[in-house]
Amino acid sequence: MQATAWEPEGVECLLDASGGLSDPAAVSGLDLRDYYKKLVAARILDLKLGRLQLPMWASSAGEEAVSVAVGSLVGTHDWIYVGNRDAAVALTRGLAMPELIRQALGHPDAEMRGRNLPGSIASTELRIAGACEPLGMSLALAVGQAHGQKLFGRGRATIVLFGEGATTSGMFHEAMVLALAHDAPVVFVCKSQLWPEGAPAEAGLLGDSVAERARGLGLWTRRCDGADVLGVHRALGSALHRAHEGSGPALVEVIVTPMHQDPPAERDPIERLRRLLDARSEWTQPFQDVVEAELHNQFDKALARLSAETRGVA
Amino acid sequence: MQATAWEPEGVECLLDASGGLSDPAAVSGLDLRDYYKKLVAARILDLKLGRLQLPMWASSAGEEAVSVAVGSLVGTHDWIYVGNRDAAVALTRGLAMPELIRQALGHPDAEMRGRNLPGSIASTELRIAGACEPLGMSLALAVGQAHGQKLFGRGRATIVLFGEGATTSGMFHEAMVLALAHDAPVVFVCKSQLWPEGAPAEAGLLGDSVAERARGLGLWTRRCDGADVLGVHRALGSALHRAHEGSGPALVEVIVTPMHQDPPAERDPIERLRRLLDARSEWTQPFQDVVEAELHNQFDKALARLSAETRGVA
Amino acid sequence: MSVEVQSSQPTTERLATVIADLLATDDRRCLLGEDVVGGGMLGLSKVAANDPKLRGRLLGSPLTNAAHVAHAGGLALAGLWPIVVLPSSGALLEALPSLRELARQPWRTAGHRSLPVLFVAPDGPGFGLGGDAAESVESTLAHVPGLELWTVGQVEDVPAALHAAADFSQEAPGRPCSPRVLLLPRRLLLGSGPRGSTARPGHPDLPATLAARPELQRLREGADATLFAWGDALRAALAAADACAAADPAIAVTVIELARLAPLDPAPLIAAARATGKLVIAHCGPRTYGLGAELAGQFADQAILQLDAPIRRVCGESGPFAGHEEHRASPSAAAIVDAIVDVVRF
Amino acid sequence: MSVEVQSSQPTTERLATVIADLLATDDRRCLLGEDVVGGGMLGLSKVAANDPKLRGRLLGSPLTNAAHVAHAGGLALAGLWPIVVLPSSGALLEALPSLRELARQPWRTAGHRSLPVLFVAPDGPGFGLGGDAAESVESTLAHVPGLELWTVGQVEDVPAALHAAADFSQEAPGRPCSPRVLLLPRRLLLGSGPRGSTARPGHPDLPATLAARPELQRLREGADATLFAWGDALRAALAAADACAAADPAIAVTVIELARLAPLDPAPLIAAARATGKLVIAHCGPRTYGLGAELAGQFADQAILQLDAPIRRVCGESGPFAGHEEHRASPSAAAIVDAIVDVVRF
Ligand SMILES: Cc1ncc(C[n+]2csc(CCOP(=O)(O)OP(=O)(O)O)c2C)c(N)n1
Ligand SMILES: Cc1ncc(C[n+]2csc(CCOP(=O)(O)OP(=O)(O)O)c2C)c(N)n1
Ligand SMILES: [Mg+2]
Ligand SMILES: [Mg+2]
Repeated sequence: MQATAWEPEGVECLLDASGGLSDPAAVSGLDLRDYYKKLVAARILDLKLGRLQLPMWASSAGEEAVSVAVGSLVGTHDWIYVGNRDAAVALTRGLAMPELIRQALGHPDAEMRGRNLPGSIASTELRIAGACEPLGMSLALAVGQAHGQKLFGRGRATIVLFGEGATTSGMFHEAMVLALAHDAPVVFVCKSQLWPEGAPAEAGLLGDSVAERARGLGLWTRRCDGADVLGVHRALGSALHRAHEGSGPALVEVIVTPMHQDPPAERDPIERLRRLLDARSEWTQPFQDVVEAELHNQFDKALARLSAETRGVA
Repeated sequence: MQATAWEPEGVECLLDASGGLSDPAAVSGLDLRDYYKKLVAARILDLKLGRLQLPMWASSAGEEAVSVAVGSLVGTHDWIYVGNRDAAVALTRGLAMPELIRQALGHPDAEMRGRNLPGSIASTELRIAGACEPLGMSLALAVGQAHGQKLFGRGRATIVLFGEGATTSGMFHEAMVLALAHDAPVVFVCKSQLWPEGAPAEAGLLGDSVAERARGLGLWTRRCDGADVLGVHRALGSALHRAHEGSGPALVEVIVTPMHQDPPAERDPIERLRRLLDARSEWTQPFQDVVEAELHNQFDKALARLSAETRGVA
Repeated sequence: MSVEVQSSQPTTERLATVIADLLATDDRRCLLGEDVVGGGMLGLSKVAANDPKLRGRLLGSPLTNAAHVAHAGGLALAGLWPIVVLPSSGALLEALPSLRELARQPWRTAGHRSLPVLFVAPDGPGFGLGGDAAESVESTLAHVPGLELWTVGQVEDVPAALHAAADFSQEAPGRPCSPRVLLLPRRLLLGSGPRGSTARPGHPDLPATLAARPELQRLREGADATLFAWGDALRAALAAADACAAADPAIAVTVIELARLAPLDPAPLIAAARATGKLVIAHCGPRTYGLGAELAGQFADQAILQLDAPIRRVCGESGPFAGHEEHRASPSAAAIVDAIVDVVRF
Repeated sequence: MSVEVQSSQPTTERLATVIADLLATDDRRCLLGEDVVGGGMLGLSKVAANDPKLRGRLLGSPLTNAAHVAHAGGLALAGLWPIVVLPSSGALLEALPSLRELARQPWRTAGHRSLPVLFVAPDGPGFGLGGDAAESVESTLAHVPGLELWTVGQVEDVPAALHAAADFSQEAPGRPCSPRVLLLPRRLLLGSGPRGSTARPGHPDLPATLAARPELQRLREGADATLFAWGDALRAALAAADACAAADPAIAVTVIELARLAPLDPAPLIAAARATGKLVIAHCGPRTYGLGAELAGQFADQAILQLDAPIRRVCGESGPFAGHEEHRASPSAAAIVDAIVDVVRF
């Protein structure tokens, strides 16, 4: 298959464009059908939330490899600092749908009483911290959280999600510096949005890749392709493993392709894994329909109950 | 000659430890005896200022290669943003000694009415801007100044001096980002202080060299040894030349060796050039004595006159 | 065929015209901000972006926390008159160290360096997003030594306020400019004003220079009480004054709009306070440590002999607020009426 | 052989003992700051650095503009009680966005997350350096929603103030802590206090908990006038009150020290104001938009019936100041005396 302008550079490939797996041993412990279900759930959640016409809403379709890897890989005592397009992290980690919807709607009865930033889903029990207003602020909070975890000696870690736009901020630089100085068990996960025609300078992409810049500071880094769901899972798994082990901070850069830009089908992370499952005869259309319907039902029921409650109150 | 722990790594050498010149053509236009005089003047100025017992005073002995290169190389319309140990820049650029002393003393009759930060010498006419309180702030101002110069299309440039401690600040990162985004004719000059036993993490040295980190962002960079006065002159000259030509920003890192740490003699930038002159029979002790005496006299006279005036007023 | 049916135009469109005109009338001016080249987050550079002669002075910047403000200051030091359009007044708090540095430069250099730079930012409640985007930041910015802080309270005045704030023609050797902030209440940005009244040079509606924009305006005259207000609270203040005038018995209220919040010139405020001795101050944001306290403090010192009622401050509640609670960030007209009645009947 | 000749000890040494004791008494505490491992810029971690049991909780940091404050907040979110020693209160303005974020977290998370973190910073004039190092930042910090802001005005109280501010034992599920700032006037840091009065646990001089440090203290009693002051201005205020008491005829002045500036509890201040109706407020930093304005505003509203003189605010001049001008940043005792005489004779 010929590489298109959509293919990111400098990434290692585990699951290729046609669904071929270069190193099957790398995913030996992973139930791929189950993982696929989570990815589909993430996509449908995005679709359903998008239909709510929320203020400042932005679709995360195309970023599922990140949300699902984060939601699946973190340990119970790890913290995740999310942004505004990471609702699927909470879903994957197990946040109940009614609460997820309440938060998305900014409902006063939600856990955070509607005080989250638009699009940001948090949970104290699941150790998911919501987004902050100043650019890059959650990176520095996450470093402190991770440093604290290390001081308690618990072998726990903190993950923080952000976009390439934050990497021109001073906070990004200072957060990396502090993580290095204190050898904090923090994993920086940068979702770099790339356009085929190249991002404008203002978007925050300067010099070489974010991963390469972070490596220049002394960080352990990986750069991967967001369409390669298994590659993302592997890279994030390694970074988290290092952090849990006390080997210090890491940065994982994932090149994400927004689905609303109509990229070729193989840039869709879900489609790639589908091709692999299909080749192994583990995918059928009815399977797909059931997985999708399940999420649709869950969402619709929760929303209906919430509307009924709200009407009841009013 | 055997390299000691004091020798910085990753630098190109023009004037070696024994005063040997690897590429004489590189300094063909330079009057080395005159340049030596400026270096000695800078050292004596530091000595004299040190005797005034000023608050927050810090010696710049060992950093003369930077001050003299900056003061000699900038064009009339270039701006220099200095720090707190760059008095010799003003001296080299031609600030009158009485005004220099007034500013050092924080005298209300000085051009800036004693409002400079301690140790910082400024001059509107000579286009020297004084230091700022927040870490790294003058870097961002300098980028704006340079960007403005470029918008007027004048082929002018701005130099900003700072230390390795500022490179962990967000301002440093953001200033480089802005300089790159606007292709501003700014030359960042970082004086990196190295101790033989290695700087503490807190001092701001992380990962590899500052120059290498800046290169990772896409900047043109040079790393040089502050003991190698001619190497510093060459690197800064190239950076300024590029900026004047419209080729964009640059960063020159200079590894400076504080003289108060009693390094070996060849780490003294002045001694190195003396060895070269001596080998060429262009240095004699009487020459040295005259150069030193000249600065001593200038300083003492100016100080005496200022004291007389102040007494006269009081 | 075209008839003049559209008598009103969105504020953001009116501002886009002002910005293009400002750039056209002085080529020292340049425009900074996120996506200015693409028209800007609020569309304020749309007109300029379509003008090939102006496009070169639209300077899009990467996202930074603080350096973009210092960068603009550096441009001003180099002789330009930058106008920086910020997405939110919260960005000025985020960049506070830079803003403080710029405002300090004329002092630090004993007047040798001038900083003709203007920062324009949406402020206070209005967009329904809560948090930073519902905060009125003037009480923090008023403490920045050397900063000139302006705001505007009437939707029809917004273009003129921008036009005046971008004027640095008073700059002269020995008379350095201070950096200037113009806060635009978000609700006014969502509003609209008369279409004709744009900022074309020579247009009679517009002040040619800053000097032409008064630091305060008397918007209503009345001998029974004096009401001071600014920014987003002015609308409620005027509604309250009008309700009082229409009440039976009528209460005649003088309404004073403060346009320049810092530096503050207390003398005309004190004179207005003395005239009635019945004083109400209304502003957005929390009352405690709000800027209204300074007015009350001035009056309690300089107008004490004329004071024959408590000085009432009617303000927003203490924040922050969630999006659905934004109304709590500003005083209501009803609360202002109550305060007026209170002090008049005292 | 050793006799107790040394009755006084530099404030910084006394604080170094308090810090070591704070670290020793609760191992959730850790100390952050530049060079804390080497004893710290002001020597405040000298005692702790020499204690092998405590050294591991001294966390030296690289120089950052803002992230160090957020980092400390993250440590607090993880369950620690960080104490951050800053070189200057200006560092809190430099890191304002971080401080605002920390102070907002308990609100943002609807009380689910707690931030038991203390920032300690030298404030106001005293070191003779001018600029940031002569500025009193409380008028800016008081606007940070959710922040607890404390200061101290008497040199002998400084160790107790630190001890109390570092106490977060009131933290409980559903009762989150807010981040706290303790401003230490630079002149007090240069002073000294009684050597015996250190912070050894169980020492009777020290409050065991924050609850034991009152938000305000009545330091002098008098029926003729009420004088409110805090921080560095307190010394001048007490000197002025004593001068008035010694004058002929004597003027008896109640002196109230404000220890907690935010959140502000106006009720006891209003009661003290009503008691005499002759009011003077003294603080460092500029008068315009200073925190004293809020007090005056409260009194002009709630104590109007008892007010029978103008409310006078005696403050510093408007800055910034060069090093040699630092005295202009604080009110003099003489100016306070004049104001007292003025209002009493009014
Ligand atoms: C200084 C500043 N400017 C603008 C914003 C508004 N803003 C918030 S997120 C964001 C986009 C940042 O891009 P990126 O980090 O890539 O985030 P993503 O694309 O994932 O949303 C912007 C412009 C801000 N928070 N701070
Ligand atoms: C956030 C912050 N912390 C501390 C300071 C005080 N400070 C000013 S310069 C400086 C040293 C910075 O090191 P470097 O940049 O290497 O400067 P140099 O060694 O050349 O003085 C420090 C600690 C400051 N200005 N800002
Ligand atoms: Mg992005
Ligand atoms: Mg240094």
